[in-house]
Amino acid sequence: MRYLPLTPADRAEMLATIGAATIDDLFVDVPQAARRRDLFDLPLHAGELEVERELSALAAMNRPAGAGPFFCGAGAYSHHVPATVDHVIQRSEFLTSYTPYQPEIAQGTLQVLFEFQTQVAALTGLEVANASMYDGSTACAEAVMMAQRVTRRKKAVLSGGLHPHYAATTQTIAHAEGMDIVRQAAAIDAEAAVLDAIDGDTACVVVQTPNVFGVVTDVTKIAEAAHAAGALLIVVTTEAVSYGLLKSPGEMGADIAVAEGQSIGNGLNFGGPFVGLFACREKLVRQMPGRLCGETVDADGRRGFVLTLSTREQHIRREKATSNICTNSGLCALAFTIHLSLLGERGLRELAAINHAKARELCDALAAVAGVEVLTPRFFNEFAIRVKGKAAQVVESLLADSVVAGVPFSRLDPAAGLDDVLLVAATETTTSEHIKAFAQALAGRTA
Amino acid sequence: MRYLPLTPADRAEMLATIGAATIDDLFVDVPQAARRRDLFDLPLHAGELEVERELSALAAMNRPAGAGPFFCGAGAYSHHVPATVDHVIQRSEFLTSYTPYQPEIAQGTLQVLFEFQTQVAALTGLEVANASMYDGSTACAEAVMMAQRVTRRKKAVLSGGLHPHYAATTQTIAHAEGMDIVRQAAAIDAEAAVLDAIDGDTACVVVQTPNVFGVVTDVTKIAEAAHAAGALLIVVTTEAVSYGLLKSPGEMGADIAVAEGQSIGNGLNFGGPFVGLFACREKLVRQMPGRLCGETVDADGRRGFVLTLSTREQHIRREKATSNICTNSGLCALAFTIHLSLLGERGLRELAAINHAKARELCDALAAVAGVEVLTPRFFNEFAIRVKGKAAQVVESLLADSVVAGVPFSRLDPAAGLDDVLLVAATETTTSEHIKAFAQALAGRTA
Amino acid sequence: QDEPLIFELGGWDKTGVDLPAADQDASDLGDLVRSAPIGLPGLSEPETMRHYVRLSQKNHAIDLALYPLGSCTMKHNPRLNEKMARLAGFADLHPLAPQSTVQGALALMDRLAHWLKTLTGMPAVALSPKAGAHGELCGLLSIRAAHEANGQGHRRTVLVPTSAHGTNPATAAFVGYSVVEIAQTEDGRVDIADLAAKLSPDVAAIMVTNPNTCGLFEREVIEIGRLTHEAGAYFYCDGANFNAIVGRVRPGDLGVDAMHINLHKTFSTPHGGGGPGAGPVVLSAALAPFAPAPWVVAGEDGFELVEEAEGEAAQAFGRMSAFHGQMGMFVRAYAYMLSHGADGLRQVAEDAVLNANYLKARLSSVMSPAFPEGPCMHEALFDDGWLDGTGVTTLDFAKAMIDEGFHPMTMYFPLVVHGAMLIEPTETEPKQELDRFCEALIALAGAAKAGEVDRFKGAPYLAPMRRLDETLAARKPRLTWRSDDKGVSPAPLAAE
Amino acid sequence: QDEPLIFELGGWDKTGVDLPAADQDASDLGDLVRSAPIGLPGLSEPETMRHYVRLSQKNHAIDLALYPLGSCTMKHNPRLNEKMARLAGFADLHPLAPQSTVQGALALMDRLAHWLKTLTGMPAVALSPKAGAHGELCGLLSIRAAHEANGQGHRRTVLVPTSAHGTNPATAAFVGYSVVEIAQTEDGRVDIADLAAKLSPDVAAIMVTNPNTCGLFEREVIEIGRLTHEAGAYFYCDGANFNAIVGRVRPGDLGVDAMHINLHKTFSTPHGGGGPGAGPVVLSAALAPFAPAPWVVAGEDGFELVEEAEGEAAQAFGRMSAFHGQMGMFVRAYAYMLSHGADGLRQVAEDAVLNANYLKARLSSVMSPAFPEGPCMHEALFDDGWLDGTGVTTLDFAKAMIDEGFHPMTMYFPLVVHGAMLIEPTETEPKQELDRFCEALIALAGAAKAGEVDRFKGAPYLAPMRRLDETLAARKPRLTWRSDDKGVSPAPLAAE
Repeated sequence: MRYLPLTPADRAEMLATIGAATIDDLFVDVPQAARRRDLFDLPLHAGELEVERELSALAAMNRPAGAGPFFCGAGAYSHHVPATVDHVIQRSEFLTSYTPYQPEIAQGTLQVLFEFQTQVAALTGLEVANASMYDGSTACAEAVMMAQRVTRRKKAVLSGGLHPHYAATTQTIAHAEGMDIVRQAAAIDAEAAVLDAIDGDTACVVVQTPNVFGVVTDVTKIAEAAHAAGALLIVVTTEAVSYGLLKSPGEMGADIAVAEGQSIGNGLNFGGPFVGLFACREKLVRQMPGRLCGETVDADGRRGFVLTLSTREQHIRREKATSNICTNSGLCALAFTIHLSLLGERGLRELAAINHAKARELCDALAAVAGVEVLTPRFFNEFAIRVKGKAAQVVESLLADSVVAGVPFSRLDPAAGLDDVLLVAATETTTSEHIKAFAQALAGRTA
Repeated sequence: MRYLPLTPADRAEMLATIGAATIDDLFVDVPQAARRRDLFDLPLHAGELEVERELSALAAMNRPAGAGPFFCGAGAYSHHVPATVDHVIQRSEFLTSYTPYQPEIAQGTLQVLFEFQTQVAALTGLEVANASMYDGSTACAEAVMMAQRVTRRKKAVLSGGLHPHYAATTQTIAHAEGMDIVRQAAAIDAEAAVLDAIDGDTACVVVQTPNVFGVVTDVTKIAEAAHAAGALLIVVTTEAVSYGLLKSPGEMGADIAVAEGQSIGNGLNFGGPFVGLFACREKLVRQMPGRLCGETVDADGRRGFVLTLSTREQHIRREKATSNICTNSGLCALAFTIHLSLLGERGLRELAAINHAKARELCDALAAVAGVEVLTPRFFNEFAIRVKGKAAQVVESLLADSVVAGVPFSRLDPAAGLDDVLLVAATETTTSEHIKAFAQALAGRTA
Repeated sequence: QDEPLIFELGGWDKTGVDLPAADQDASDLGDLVRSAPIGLPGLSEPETMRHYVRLSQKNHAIDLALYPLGSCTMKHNPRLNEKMARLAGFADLHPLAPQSTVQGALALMDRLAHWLKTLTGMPAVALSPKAGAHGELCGLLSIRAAHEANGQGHRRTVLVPTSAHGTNPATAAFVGYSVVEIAQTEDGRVDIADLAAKLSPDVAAIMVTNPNTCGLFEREVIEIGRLTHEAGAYFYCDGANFNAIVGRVRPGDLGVDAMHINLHKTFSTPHGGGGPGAGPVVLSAALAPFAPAPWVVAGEDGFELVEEAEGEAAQAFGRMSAFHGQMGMFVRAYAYMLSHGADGLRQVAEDAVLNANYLKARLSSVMSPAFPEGPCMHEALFDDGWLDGTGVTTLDFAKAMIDEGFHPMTMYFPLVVHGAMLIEPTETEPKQELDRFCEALIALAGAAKAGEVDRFKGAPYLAPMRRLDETLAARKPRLTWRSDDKGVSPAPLAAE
Repeated sequence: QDEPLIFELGGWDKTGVDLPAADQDASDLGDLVRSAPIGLPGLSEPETMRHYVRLSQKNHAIDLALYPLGSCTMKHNPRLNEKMARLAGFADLHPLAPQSTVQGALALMDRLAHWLKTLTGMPAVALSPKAGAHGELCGLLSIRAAHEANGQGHRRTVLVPTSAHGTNPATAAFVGYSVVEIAQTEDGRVDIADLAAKLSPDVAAIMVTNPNTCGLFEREVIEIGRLTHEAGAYFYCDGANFNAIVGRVRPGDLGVDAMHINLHKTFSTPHGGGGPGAGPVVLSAALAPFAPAPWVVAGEDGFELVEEAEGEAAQAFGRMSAFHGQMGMFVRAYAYMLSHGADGLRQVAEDAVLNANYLKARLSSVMSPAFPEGPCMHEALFDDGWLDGTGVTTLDFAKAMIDEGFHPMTMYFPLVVHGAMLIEPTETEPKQELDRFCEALIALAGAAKAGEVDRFKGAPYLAPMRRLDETLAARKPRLTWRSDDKGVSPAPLAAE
């Protein structure tokens, strides 16, 4: 087997050194009843060519986002990632290294994490950021639990504009920890309702901008209300490219900002791996979940980086840890950081402007289709439309025209009663031809 | 522009340091008449996404060998290359380094070349090998010219079994140097005719095995005849995998062996880049063309490797060099060496056995088709068949069945009068389904 | 050589991408638009490449030498798997694309699930957890949901051996359970008597790692399961060490109710400097109804991804994350499984255990094994008894290993062994590399015993950096670059 | 750390691939089958990966730091180009596949040809040459074919300046021409008077590099062309330095008849430790009919690859190699061209020249420029006059640069300048890197002048190896590993 270097001669020699007669002697502690003598009922080993053929055949049964007009967003976005990013993350030294527990031989990973933290802090307008979470949704859940630790209160108010899967994830995980989750009803302009729910028991309010319907909101007033009640404001963003155009959460008064970072540096990957961004005010840092990289010096006084504040973490603190996270999204964070280093401020702003412009072009085209109503007043690169009939059926029927029209809101929240709402997104990968094809197909169906 | 790091501010500052007012001041030596002030009539710069789209569209207009039943060989073979090979050759340190002129910081490349030379010598059964040539055909031409230097004779006899493009390349290049090239007529079993052409003026005879029709020949007798006449025997191989099964050129008395190394580690690439193998008897080494890597020690006595015997080469020897070669196929040689390190003796023998077995399976299937005559008596993984009508038309018509049937001999040598001869090859990538599809399609056409 | 941070390279006005110009006038976003500069430097592509390639060379990696981190299973990461995960049909798939356009992806998830269930002998698997700890969370949430459904919601305690991974108690606490430790026997296993004593009606679950973190197989595992079930609790198994038994032992045959599988350990998806991982959880029949959404079901017209718990499946406890799990890791793990097959995976366990026992045998001449009697499984555990009186600590010894070109083993874990050194070679190490490692360690041990203390206290000398001051980092945390660090400040973008 | 050779790793019976078993009984090959062992070691995949990754780290590379080899144009190699060249539609195409199945490949060749012709102002291009020297051969063969067709077959001399690349005289000799050198003026250019004197009726061609290898533009190039044509000879231009003028100057406007273009220099296809390159040759109207087969023509039904010279094209002089050229390099170069566009390519030349002049200006304070007057083009040439009396040679100085983390410049070339040091930064170097380089060189120069001879004579100290004994290597060449090298001998394969 090509991955196993030991030869039969090696094995014999090693058993002799150990003083064992057969390999079975090394498994003596396994109860007899549990020893499987036969091979499992699975295929035998296969060569690289055969494996490649099987997986290529499976891959060929899927339609990639880049194959044609494609308008799905709702928390995952089809962006172009420069070839440099994927090249660098595949370098052995990044790909096949572990969590940097030995900083003297892990400065590559550590310095990248320090750059990542700084970039995330800059994007969110907050002082500190951690070294990544699994994804945006779990980062959201962690933020809510962090608010409980900070405020010692149990109630969390989730806006109806929060991505339903984020709300469900938060509910699942934070509820487990004993929190009281108030999830507001889904609505295009849900943010107004949040104010009414804030009271003296509230640990945090969670608001998303752009929200799941694409609405961009100035959350300054919500921040003020939360702070007045002694609660924290958590701002969620599912499209990190929007940071290039919109006011940052920090600027609007957020205490914690979490986001899905996939859009920068990472592919769609059918939903994972992604990379969660997590930033907060500096005074809250010791209640943060996840890994942190900090600056220090070595024995010669040279600047270097280490994992730090690990007394918050499970491997030191065990049941008193701020989170149970161990493995995170290091390589995805690296991809994020490389892509953002390439973009820089100028590139990110340009990219955001293009995304916004494409979405406006798409909006104009769809608004012109009879029977379509644009629901989102102010958007970045995604908005909601009302279609005739069920959005899910519209999406299915447009596949015949090779158009993947977007995400029916009912798929995210079947109980919301918004079956005629379709979420559509555009990015820099959207062409005018794609937009025309969509509008035509939709008009054809409506007609 | 993403590849150009200088900012306008950098440029201004640098011009000031230089003492130039504008960039044009640095181009003052260009005659006025030749200064182009306007941009050339070509598109302006494009982003990565746009370039990727244009090239992907071009690529999509081609049918890759791996897309279905495919039987072309004739000097280029569709083999499976392990993913490890392509991963390693893309490492910055190999990909973006130059010819190893500074051995202290090029031991990676140099040790690989030393391994490559040793592998090539082992495969060909000769004592020394160089660090690669452009491809098999130019290696063949270089070998013929080397024979002239060694023997101080001008006549080279090229067997009619030599790949016509190799013969043409040799004729073009060696004729330029004033050699007298005797190219024998193409024939399935052409090797016998070679003996008659050897005389006291002969510098070398060039024989290919397996030859262009796939015939495997024991060239021992030709070697004896050549040596008796004071000539050298050059043995050409276009399918390097055959070394895993067949007697080596050295074993059969060759003085120089050249081969196309593409089959090991390298893709088809529409014909280039490929990698030429070149080996010879040790006593001839100082007349060898191309780069050589040799073992030595450093100032601390540690073993290391350097380019050596460079007094043969153009950058030292100028018009008296053994060859004009400078750039060669370093990265392709690296790919060859990695793939062969993975294969090892065991893997290469297995791979060769599979290739041979697939070709026998193909042969049996085609021989059973009415109207098909198998012409090649003893073959490795490729053989010639006679079809009804023109082979070129057969190939065209079978495309409708998604079968790429092979290479019509007329494409290689239109004047040979072998228009009904089709060369077909099988490799480990050929499946029984491919073979059945071919036989059925051929039978369907013949019927 | 020091590598500057990107923030120190002066690229406040640069970019390494070329994008078409966008019309910005038609936007109605008004004052929702950011005004202040973000403070992000940009680099041209050549500068970016060089910066990160230079940084990479400061890392140790599996591809460079042995990386024997106990409990981490740092094995070879095949590049075939990387290539497969990058096929557009997997890498460029949107998680919410219409299901008819992602049938190959759903089929792959179904096949992966089949392999995981077969290898573990368990009837169900939840694929969505994104890492081991996330899988533990999923497992405990399933257990809690089952208890609640069965009127046992009052059970609030989880028993955890003292040798457990930190994630075990952390996860249990996260789910709101109180954690009670189980004692360990002299021979490094769960103390059955203590377990039996603590298995009260308040216990929701036990969390046991098997093979355990001492590298030993829990001989009494079947009894542990029996006692647990008898007490009405569930048996959660931490699957971090599944590599030792894959293909030879099925956790389902040991009485396990839930176990996460670190695809980034046993099934070789690369650890990437800290992730991403993937932690699917296999579940017993008792727990199977309490898996989280979403899951894949095979229907007549192909596969369906069930994203909302409805009808029969309404016992699902919720959702672990926004989408369906770490598809990129699934592809890699499945490619790894197909490559090995039933025969290769069994060989994996055998060679992993053989390699560990070989190291244990060779190193026992100079170091003190924590549990000298009997074989270890896939990792060999030493204590620091052999360093007594040398003035050299486990940490010092580990840092000196860096100078020999190796990554240190896991140190000071498990906590039950003083100055623990936990060495896991994995099955992808050749004997030559193990010998080279043993010889280096034997020589180092000799140096320690010969009193060459400086060689250890000052180590590493030959790494990209000398020993780093972790205390300083924690005392006054500097977690982001600030413009006053080096007197550099971001300038606003110049007009183009 | 020393890395063993694969032959020393003991893998005589191993393999790192898994292949299905093949039936060997039915073969009729008899004694054509190899009997003796080949002597090839095999390694498992993890061992292979580690061996070559370790080796790679012993290399300097563009991606690590400046690589200022004069006349080599070591610029950034964009990874987009690597990605494009690996599209199955290019990488997995057989050169003899039916032409209807490779129309995209032929279209790409046609578009590449269009760009090359437009950028050079020449009407024709032969794409098949595989490297610069192969392109020179192609160019001279075209010239010879043209002379023969015009009854000028008696012309047997080629004029080459003393500063030429070694490939120029080597190629001319290869084609059977005798080489006569042209003198150089004090200011580093072709001596027109000497050229005029030597332009006899026996001269077939001149071979001039422009910008020349002193980094200078041949001011009198138009006169050189005029004189050459007047004498009935052709003007071959070595295009190695095209990077200095691309987008600003067309060789066709300078009177050039043939010029090879190193795609691996100007158009950034990676040099790969020694190749592969690609050396298409542009041709003037006079030489266009004498291009080698094959070539692409656009027809009504798509593109046709003409592989045999027939009919009108029968003046083609033959074939340069088995197939159609370096397609893999064509894809990369075309991607590079599209990325830059007309504007970017012009900027390439400007920034390349700016960077070189900046280095020249900064380094002139401590080193002696060979031609101090006027600007240089894309490379700056120094002689070793400034080292007089220091006891440090050009070679010593170069080796000391290695200790500073840089690759040395080209040394002792061109031959016309004593102890030459030819520095070519390329346009992809940022100013910061140039400054770092200048500061290192200025400090080194100071050390040399301060008499710190050991620092140079013993250099490099910090590289993976100390200075290597090239004389020993050449005196008793050891070109392959032999089993007696280390007392290791290949064993025959064991039965499985």
